[in-house]
Amino acid sequence: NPVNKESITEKSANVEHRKVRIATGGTGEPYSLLSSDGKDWTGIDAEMWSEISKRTGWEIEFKQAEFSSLFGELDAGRIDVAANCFATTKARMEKYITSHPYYGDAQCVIVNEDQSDINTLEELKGITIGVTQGQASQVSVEKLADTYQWNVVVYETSDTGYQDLYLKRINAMATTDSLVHKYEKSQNMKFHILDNRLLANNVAYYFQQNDKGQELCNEVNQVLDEMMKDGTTSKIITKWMYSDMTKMIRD
Amino acid sequence: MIEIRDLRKSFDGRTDILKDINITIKKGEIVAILGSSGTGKSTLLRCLNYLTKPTNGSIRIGTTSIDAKKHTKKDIMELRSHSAMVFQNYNLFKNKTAMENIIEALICINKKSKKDAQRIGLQLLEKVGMLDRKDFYPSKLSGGQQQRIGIARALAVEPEVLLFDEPTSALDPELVGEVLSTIQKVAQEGATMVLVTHEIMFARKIATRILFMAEGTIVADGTPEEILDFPKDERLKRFLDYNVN
Amino acid sequence: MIEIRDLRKSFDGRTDILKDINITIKKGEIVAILGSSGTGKSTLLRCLNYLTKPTNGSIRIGTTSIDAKKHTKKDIMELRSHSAMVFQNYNLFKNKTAMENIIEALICINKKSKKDAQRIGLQLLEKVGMLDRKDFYPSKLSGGQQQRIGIARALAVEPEVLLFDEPTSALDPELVGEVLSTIQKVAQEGATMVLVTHEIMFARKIATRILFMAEGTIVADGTPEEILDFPKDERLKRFLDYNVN
Amino acid sequence: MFDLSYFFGVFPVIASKLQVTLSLTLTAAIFSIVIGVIIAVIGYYKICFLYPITRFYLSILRGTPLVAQLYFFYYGLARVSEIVLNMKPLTAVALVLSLNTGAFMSESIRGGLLSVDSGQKEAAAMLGMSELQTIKRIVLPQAFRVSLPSLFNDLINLLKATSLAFMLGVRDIMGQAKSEGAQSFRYFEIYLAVMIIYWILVLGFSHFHKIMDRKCMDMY
Amino acid sequence: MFDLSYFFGVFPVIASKLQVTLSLTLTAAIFSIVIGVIIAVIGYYKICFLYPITRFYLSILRGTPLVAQLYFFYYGLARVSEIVLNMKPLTAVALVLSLNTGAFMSESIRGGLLSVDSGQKEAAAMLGMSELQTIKRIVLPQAFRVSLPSLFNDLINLLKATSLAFMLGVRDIMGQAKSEGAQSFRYFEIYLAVMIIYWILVLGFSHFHKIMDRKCMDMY
Ligand SMILES: Nc1ncnc2c1ncn2[C@@H]1O[C@H](COP(=O)(O)OP(=O)(O)OP(=O)(O)O)[C@@H](O)[C@H]1O
Ligand SMILES: Nc1ncnc2c1ncn2[C@@H]1O[C@H](COP(=O)(O)OP(=O)(O)OP(=O)(O)O)[C@@H](O)[C@H]1O
Ligand SMILES: [Mg+2]
Ligand SMILES: [Mg+2]
Repeated sequence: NPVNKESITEKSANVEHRKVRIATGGTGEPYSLLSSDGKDWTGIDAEMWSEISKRTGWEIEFKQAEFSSLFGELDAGRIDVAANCFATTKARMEKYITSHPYYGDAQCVIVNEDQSDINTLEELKGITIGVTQGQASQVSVEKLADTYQWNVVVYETSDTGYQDLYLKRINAMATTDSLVHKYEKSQNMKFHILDNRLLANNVAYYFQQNDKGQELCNEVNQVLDEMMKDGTTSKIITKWMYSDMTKMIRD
Repeated sequence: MIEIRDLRKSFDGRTDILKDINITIKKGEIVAILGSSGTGKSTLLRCLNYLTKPTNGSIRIGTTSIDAKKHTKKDIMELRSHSAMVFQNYNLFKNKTAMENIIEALICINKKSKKDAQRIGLQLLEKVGMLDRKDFYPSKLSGGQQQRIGIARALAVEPEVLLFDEPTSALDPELVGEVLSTIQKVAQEGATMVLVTHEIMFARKIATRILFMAEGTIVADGTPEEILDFPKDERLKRFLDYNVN
Repeated sequence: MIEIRDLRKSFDGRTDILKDINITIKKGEIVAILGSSGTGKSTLLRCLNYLTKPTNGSIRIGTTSIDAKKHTKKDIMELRSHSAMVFQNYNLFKNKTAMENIIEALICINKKSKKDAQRIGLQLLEKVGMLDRKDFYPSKLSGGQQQRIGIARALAVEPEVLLFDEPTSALDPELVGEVLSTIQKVAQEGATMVLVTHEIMFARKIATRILFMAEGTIVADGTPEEILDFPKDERLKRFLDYNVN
Repeated sequence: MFDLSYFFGVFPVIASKLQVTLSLTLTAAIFSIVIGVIIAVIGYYKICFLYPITRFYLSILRGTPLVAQLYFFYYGLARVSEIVLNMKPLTAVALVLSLNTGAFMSESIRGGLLSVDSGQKEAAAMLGMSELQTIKRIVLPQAFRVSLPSLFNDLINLLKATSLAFMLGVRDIMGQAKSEGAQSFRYFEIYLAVMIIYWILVLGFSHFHKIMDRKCMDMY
Repeated sequence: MFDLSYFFGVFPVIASKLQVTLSLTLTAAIFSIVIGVIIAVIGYYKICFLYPITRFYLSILRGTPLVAQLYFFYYGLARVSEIVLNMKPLTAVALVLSLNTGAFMSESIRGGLLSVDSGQKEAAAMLGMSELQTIKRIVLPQAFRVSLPSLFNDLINLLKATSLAFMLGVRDIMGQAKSEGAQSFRYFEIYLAVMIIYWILVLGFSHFHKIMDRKCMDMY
């Protein structure tokens, strides 16, 4: 059930009053979705933060921003946390403080249905493969591009990549399982997912690179560790991703 | 050469600027149109080549006849091919030099080579005393200089009919004399001419026939002597009385 | 009233259009400037209110004196406040009707109320015989009508000095007569006037003094009789010979 | 392929953000026309020390992408200015859009100013009118007619640019469409809805344009 | 906060896509000025049956968002047309940008055409010049001077619009910037780099503009 602005406020009214401001892209389940009036928040991050708020008594204030602005908001200090199931990369971790990972996102490679006999990356040598900017798979694919002589096309949004794959303008697309499932369902298309997986990436929250950020991060880490230990995180992730991806967290 | 039948023009649909004009002009005639300001002289001249579209009536120049009620674009183009005009306010092409203004039509309509056109251009510039200003843009010419380029531009295409709207308004007597002789020379070569002017002396010297207009109609028509020396119409008499001489 | 000292003007920095002009004009004088086309008459007139900036020399009108080499924008504004001008090509405001053209300065400079301004506007429209065209835009007026609005616009501000650049070029004799009497009436009220014209008869009737220009200098200066009846300068003689009369 | 029922479902959802788009457009349009006129006049007369400043302003505002401008304004300036820090996103977008569109409009207007012949300016000067009076009463009204088509170009670009608000989390028509698209991937239906809505808006503008055009034409 | 070394590292990475942006801009600019002139002339003379067609074209191309146009063209038409299906993304972007910018330019040019006084057109007609000759030899050259500022507005908008190519997976300057930003989240450094690159490009355009301006001015 969705997190609702009013309900959170009500709950926290009688507890220690502390407000945590979160920005999220909010553009899609399973990760994070904001309703069109901006009042309801659903998806993994919504449930994670609903749980964190329950355990800490913090008041949660969420707002939407586009990808680039999200981090601008953080830089400007208008928000405290950036939450959108963001993968952790070296470059990102240099600029921001990241929480402990709450799950590991595995990426997959898909091809058109009529090529369902393909199952390894070896078989895709020398082809054109698409990825979406900002997704963890972009890094993985660009790293592997030399090995497999891939021609990598980076898309601004996933949709145009899927469209091009469907129209056979490209041969494969690196993406995530949940996205493929969702796309297939909504568009009545069928893709074939290779058995061979790309690497997993940890997923975490981002905080400002300063003392305040560090302090909040430490507190959040404590709660995350708790949630991980008692299986709450695992339950939330499994609900949305159809498999327990907390197991895929890498060191 | 020119035949105007039942010509009527109204801009606003209510008041007629031109009313039932009927004129026949023979080849080689030099017709001067006199009349006070705002009586429709320019409008009449502009109707002759359909720059102003008449409300009613028909116009024939040479072999082309055209009716206000039914005509095609091609008819208008053909009508215009018989004549050339000098505008009251010159209307030079601002993006062309004096020389280019004159040879524009030669190159673009008469398909003359640039060299031929320029040869003719130079002759005309010489005739109107503007050789030294040949590469000036209109904005850098004096009023009289612009008017002379306007005259040269019309002469360049050697049309059967020449329409002049106050061709000497910005010219001093010396130049008026020169324009006069140029026009007379062209007339001797057989061109027909219609001139609007308010310089009565100029009209007397140049015209073989004078029309006097008042309030959109032609109230007097005759030789210069008939019109200027023995005027019959009251309005014409008053008009001539005011003559500064 | 007007004093011009060592005035020189060159557009391109090489050839001088005006050369060392020195004139003094007394209050109430009506000075006509004659000369053939392109000799710099308009340029001289335009220099008088700095629409064309002289290259050299100084100009005084009334109490304002101004030097080509050093002056401020304010000086120019002040100089212009003494005079009004009628342009050779009218230069009416295209986005204003005849009436609005006339009262523009009254409202915007003289800070008259709209009602007062319109009262004056109507008087002037009457004077130039244009009452029935008061709400026409310039593009819908005939050449002579535009010229009359130009004259009315200049008269409206009742300046000390009036500059006319061929004010009658588009007018028929009847109207020339009326403009003449209007100008004489204004002169009697004490205004000083400088007129450029190529109508010698008009100059003779109106002027108290005539200047003859040739090639950028003033080659003759005197009363109408001295200049027109007993010309001494060779160029002046030739100029007058060509007079159509 | 094309899901009609989805289309009819999503249309009102997207259209519900009309108000955001329209109010942003109109607010910014008013400010930018004012900015545009002022800068154009300064550029026309090359007013001494103001001129280089406006040239610089123009070169930056026209020369850099709108996204980057908004980013630097809203997130960069926020670090040094309390006012920006506490500014509503809608205000920030309206402000940046006004400054940006103003720069474009100033050039459109300058083009029109060039079209007024110098004879009329001389006539105004000879009557003793100041440059400001001349421009206001004589030049601008005539320039306006010539600038009108370009100004409507700018207005349409502004209308489209309001989608920038989504960057700061304010959902306009386009932002709503993007959110819906990210959710359902039904971009054909969504873009069609968006196209129809914008198209109707622009038709409205064009109608307004035509009326103004006709008014201007009367004079000529 | 601002990481200088990252900035200097990312600058050449982004600038490396200059060629994509520039070639797209120049190709589309040439086509769109041609389209613009043709449509403007048709609109000016209201040529019988062509006029309503161009008006419809204008209303669609100016009235709907560029993204949607490109999407429908490249993904919608691809399902029915082999040609579109096999079209290179760069070609598709160039085509849609040309059609779109052409629509805007046509209005900018139409404004300029309005500024040429009818007296000159009458003079041309009286000499027997056809409407096409008149427009080509007399009206357009003069209109051009007045349209120039607006046309450069359109050109700058085109330059920025080339970033649309990223939608189809072609990385121009902006696409490269976005994709770098998504990796590092260092948007300040990245946007600054982008701003500088665009700014230099626009300065180049402006210089070209100034030269043309001066040439046109000589006449007046
Ligand atoms: N486009 C127009 N719309 C309305 N009225 C017009 C238009 N053009 C001219 N007129 C009117 O038609 C009348 C005749 O104008 P025209 O230019 O033919 O006069 P004209 O005899 O040439 O006068 P002038 O000697 O002053 O040049 C004028 O009263 C003028 O106001
Ligand atoms: N802006 C300019 N640039 C260059 N030369 C110019 C410019 N304006 C005028 N001239 C030249 O200056 C000379 C004088 O022009 P002016 O207009 O003063 O002549 P004018 O005596 O009034 O002639 P007209 O009787 O024909 O009106 C002309 O030869 C003209 O070519
Ligand atoms: Mg006339
Ligand atoms: Mg003159």
